[in-house]
Amino acid sequence: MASTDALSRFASEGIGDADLLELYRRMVLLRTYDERSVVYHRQGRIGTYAIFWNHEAIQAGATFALRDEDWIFPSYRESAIGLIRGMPVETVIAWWRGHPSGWWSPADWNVASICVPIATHVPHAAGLAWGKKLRGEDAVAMAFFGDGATSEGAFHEGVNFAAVMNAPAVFVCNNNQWAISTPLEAQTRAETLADKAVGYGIPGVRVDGLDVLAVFAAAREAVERARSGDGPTLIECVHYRAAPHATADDPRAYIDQARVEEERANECVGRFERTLLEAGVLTPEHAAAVKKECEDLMRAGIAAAEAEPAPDPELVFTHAYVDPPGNMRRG
Amino acid sequence: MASTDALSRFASEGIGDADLLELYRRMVLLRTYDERSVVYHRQGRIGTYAIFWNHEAIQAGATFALRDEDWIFPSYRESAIGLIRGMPVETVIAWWRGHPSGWWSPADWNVASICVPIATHVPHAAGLAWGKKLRGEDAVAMAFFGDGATSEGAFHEGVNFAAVMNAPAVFVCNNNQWAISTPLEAQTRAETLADKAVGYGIPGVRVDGLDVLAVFAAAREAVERARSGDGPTLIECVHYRAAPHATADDPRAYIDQARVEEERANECVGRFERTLLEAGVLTPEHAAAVKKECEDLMRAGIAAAEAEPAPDPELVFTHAYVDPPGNMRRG
Amino acid sequence: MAELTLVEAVNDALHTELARDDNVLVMGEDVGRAGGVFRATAGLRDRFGENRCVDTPLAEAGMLGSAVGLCMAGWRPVVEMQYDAFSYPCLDQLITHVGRYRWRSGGRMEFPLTIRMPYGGGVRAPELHDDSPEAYYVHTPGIKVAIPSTPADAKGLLAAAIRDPDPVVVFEPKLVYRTARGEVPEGDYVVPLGEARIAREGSDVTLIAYGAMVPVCERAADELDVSCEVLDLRSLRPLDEDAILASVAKTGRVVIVHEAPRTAGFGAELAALIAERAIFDLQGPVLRVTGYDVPYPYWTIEDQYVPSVSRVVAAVRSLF
Amino acid sequence: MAELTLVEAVNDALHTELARDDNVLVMGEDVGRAGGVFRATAGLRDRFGENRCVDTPLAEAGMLGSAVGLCMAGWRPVVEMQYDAFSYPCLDQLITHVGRYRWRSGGRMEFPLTIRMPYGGGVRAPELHDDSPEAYYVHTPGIKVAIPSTPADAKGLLAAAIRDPDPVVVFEPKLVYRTARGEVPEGDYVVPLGEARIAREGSDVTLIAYGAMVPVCERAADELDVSCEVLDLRSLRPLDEDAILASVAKTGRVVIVHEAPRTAGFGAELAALIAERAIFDLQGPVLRVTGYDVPYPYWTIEDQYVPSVSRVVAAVRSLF
Ligand SMILES: Cc1ncc(C[n+]2csc(CCOP(=O)(O)OP(=O)(O)O)c2C)c(N)n1
Ligand SMILES: Cc1ncc(C[n+]2csc(CCOP(=O)(O)OP(=O)(O)O)c2C)c(N)n1
Ligand SMILES: [Mg+2]
Ligand SMILES: [Mg+2]
Repeated sequence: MASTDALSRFASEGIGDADLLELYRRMVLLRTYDERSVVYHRQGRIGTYAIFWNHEAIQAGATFALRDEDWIFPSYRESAIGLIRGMPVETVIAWWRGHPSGWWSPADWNVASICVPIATHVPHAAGLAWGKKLRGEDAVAMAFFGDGATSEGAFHEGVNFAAVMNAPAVFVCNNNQWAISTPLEAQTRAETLADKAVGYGIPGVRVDGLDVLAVFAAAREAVERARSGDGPTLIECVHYRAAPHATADDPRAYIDQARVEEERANECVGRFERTLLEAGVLTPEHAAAVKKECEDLMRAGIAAAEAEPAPDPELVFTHAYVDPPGNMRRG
Repeated sequence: MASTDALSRFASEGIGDADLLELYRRMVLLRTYDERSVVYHRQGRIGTYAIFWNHEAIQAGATFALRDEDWIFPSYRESAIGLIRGMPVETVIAWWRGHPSGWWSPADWNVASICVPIATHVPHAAGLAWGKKLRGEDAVAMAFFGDGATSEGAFHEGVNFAAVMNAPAVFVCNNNQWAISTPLEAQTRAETLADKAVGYGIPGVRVDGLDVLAVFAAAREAVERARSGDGPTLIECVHYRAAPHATADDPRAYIDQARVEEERANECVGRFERTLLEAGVLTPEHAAAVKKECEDLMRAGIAAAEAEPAPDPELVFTHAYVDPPGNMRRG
Repeated sequence: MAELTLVEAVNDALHTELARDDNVLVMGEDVGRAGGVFRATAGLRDRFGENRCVDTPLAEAGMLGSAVGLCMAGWRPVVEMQYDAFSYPCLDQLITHVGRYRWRSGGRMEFPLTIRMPYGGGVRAPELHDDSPEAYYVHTPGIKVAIPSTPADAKGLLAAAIRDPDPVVVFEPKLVYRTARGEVPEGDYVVPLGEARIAREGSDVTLIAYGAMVPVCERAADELDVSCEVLDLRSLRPLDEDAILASVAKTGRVVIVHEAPRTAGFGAELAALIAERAIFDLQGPVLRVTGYDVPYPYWTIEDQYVPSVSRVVAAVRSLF
Repeated sequence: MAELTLVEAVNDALHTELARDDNVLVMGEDVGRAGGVFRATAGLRDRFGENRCVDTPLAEAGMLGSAVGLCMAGWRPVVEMQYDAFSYPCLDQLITHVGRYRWRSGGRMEFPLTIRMPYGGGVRAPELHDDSPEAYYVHTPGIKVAIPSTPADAKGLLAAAIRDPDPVVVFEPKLVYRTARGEVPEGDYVVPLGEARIAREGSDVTLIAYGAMVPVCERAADELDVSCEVLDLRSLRPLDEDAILASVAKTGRVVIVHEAPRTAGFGAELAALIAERAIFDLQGPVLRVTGYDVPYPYWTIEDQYVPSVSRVVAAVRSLF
């Protein structure tokens, strides 16, 4: 299979086994986070949760091309992407529990806040990238958003800004072909979403969103382009949403379950695992150890999140302003 | 020169001399409107005015492909485009005089209101076209906007809507390469604005905006495509702004006047006139008669506009609601 | 009469109005195939076809902007914004076009479009699923605004909005979408815009509210020993000023309650109306119990933000 | 001290603040090459370079959204919206992000951005060049709002806004951009946010206004035989409640004046404040003289819409 060739190619480029195992660990970490979260939701331990099952190759693959000084701009679909930077599991769980301890400072992790309103963080990534460049700082901004997000004006204005400012930004479109219940063909008439790059005069590439190495390769090229001053890239990661939009959603009303089953059979973590096992990079023992480690992290994480004291009601007011107006508390 | 060949080609397609002379008349009418308006402004007889000098080939050429049941969505740059449909000169002049008699009903002329906020009329055209199609009515919507407008989210959302709905819409971009003082290269990184069509999965074409027959040919093809159910087209009409943005603007601060002089030397009305004279379609006498007719129209128009009685202050309230809330007049 | 929840009543109104008038068309994100994330549009696509209940691209300004064009083509679009805070991208179209286009046409074209959206907090959701944006809408000329608090009004006000010749925005209190149940007239049923409802008669103090704050005021009234009149505005524009002034004339004391941030919220308009037209009826200050001028908080502490029965009770007590 | 027009004072403030702090950056449509359509940014590009005074693409949401990102990169962006009504496309970014991002960061990131725009009517312009959108902005949590009426305050409030650690929106009264002239301190000059200015002392009635309505109130005061106190708010959030309450306590009569539509305009908030905190000081109704709840009219009759001296005079007379 293609991926084993890919492995040797990467090896020749200095991406060694250690890197591949780290990439594998990150995928397993995200997968574990997601699967456990669905359980926690069912148990009433977190609120409504946006499932990212089978999106791990995109999230882990694209960010694997980044350095720590680079910035990540996630949507709700990438809520746990901070884990890749070492953000504590309990922080992300707390966010989904609506607990203040779930709100981090973007500056602490170079990971922007989880963006809930679709596509509105795209101009933030453009501005951050442009602003870093103006300062002569070497940092790239990578924004994640969905196929539906490409219909929003904010996507258009943000990508155009980055292109015009020649900002070091990478725009990663998670094309899972559904926006809740709206299929891609009701979202755009374009052949591909990568096509949209043409209108901004930037490169657009299309990769298999379930092939973590393909995503990584595309991201690495885009990040290098950005870093070397050649501006933004749009990367379309194509796959198919194989889970509900969120815990509140029942896709049986609109998605053909047979197709979903196919997709699940070819899910991205198992696929990468098989490649690594086949190539002898990963052993079953190591795989088991990684999974155990991630499960332990989750167990510790939910415990820590649940151990958080009830939030101080005063927090309603604390962070609104540096220098609050006198009447802020009047209600 | 190419245009004479164009004439014979058109002739073979049934676009006869009468049509060409009507097209010429429309260009002269628009040109006369514009040149007189600048004078009227200097004389304090109208307010600030958005000059469209040398945009006549785009406006007359594109709309020449329309039937009366088709709709036109102008920006302020196409303020006088209704004249082509027989709208009285005094109506348009009154608009620039801030007089209520300048506000027409879009339904009377199938010409939407002059759109002042950039690009926000693009979704209106998409909706009108889509709505007509849903009713099984045969009407095309043609929207005009500038190069700067393509940076707005409203442009993006509107064109995407039209494309997804397969609406019979034609989007005419007047690329005069300036948005007030902002040059095209500060607006987009795209090779061409026609490229933006790719991202919407619709055809994009690029024509010389000073060649009225080229604009007409492109518009005719786009209108036929729309009418036959094949959806929208984006037409980029390329030229160069050879006049101030508006009467209030002094472009010497930012535009190279030498370039402007070149452009003025090659202005579109004279160019078409020469072609028609050369081809023997137009005689100097006829040309003079057309100009005289248009000047008379303008003279009558400004007179009629100035003869309008001062508006009834009651008009502050009259048209806000069909069924006004009781407190509307309280202030 | 059927007993329905508030969201079922909304769905009933849409079925009734689409059946009644072929020009009515529902559009929005996920309104078709899924029947709406709250099921408010359930069954419409199957019954009326994909052209009368349209899943649009994910673009709120595009939705409202194309609805303006649909009006020009003779349609009466009913546009769903999926949540309160996700309506903000459409404010530009609302302010620059929806509220002005009839004026622009010299009064000769109508724009009978309806915008409807779930609004308000208390639902334990991630941020931006809890906003109360009514002030942005009601401050905009050319727009009418209605907010039901009961299933019957949810049906009747939405029907009135859809039949109204002017643009109307209907805010539906999502907190009580499924918990507010009540008798709803079947078939044609309209509650005229601009008529407040006396949810409870009283003589000592007037509680003015709308949407999900009406039941809060009713519960406060239960707890209080003074006689509370609870006024459910139902419509913010047109506003039933007579009902407000009559109640204030009777009680001389007023507490206004809404979820939205306090500064320049609609409660300010109500207090201003009373300060201008009923000043000599007042026996005490005009009080407001509202959301605070801060971002809507983390949901574990949202109950500190949303006006509670106890805050309303305390405000009333402070008047005696 | 130099005698400057209001727009020259704005330009002076920008020159001063860009020179003072390398992190300050001006961006907007036509602010660079052209120096702004009102010349408010004239000379900045030549003096500070194209990276400190940036001509952006024509996209207001993109401008404000990238300004949020610029803050994350350590900049203090000053974003010009070319006109009041052309700021509406940025409301989504304002409400969902600018007002909330510091909260979202647990208070650990600052968003010290400034939005400035010319606002208001009376300038004989085509539609949408005349709006007074302050209520949309001041209703939004996390945002501060300032509105100068004199050249000195135009400089001092803009400087305060740029130095403020929170997002501030400054509305500049374009009607008096070139007609309001006055002494403006040279160099560093800050007028703190939240301090109203008593434009004229008086004892019988308080006229509360801001921006271009302050001179209207002053002219009304000239015409009136009663002693008018004219309060120029200068800042809507933070609001100088003490100054308002002190003046009302002194006069017992209030007329509030603004150009924006009446319903849920900022005048409603002022009236509500007084009705809540100063009810027993009042000797008459709290009156508002405002724009009407209709689209801003054709400019030939705009003087019927914008509050006039005679409307203010009539309102005051009605209180005696
Ligand atoms: C501005 C805005 N409008 C609507 C929503 C409601 N909403 C949440 S997720 C979603 C679909 C997003 O689809 P897509 O962009 O493809 O991302 P995906 O969920 O598939 O990852 C919608 C409409 C929102 N969050 N923000
Ligand atoms: C939303 C909005 N923002 C800003 C403006 C102010 N403005 C008027 S014309 C103009 C430039 C438009 O350039 P372009 O789209 O190229 O059209 P052109 O004027 O060249 O025909 C601007 C920024 C506006 N009218 N609307
Ligand atoms: Mg998707
Ligand atoms: Mg242009």
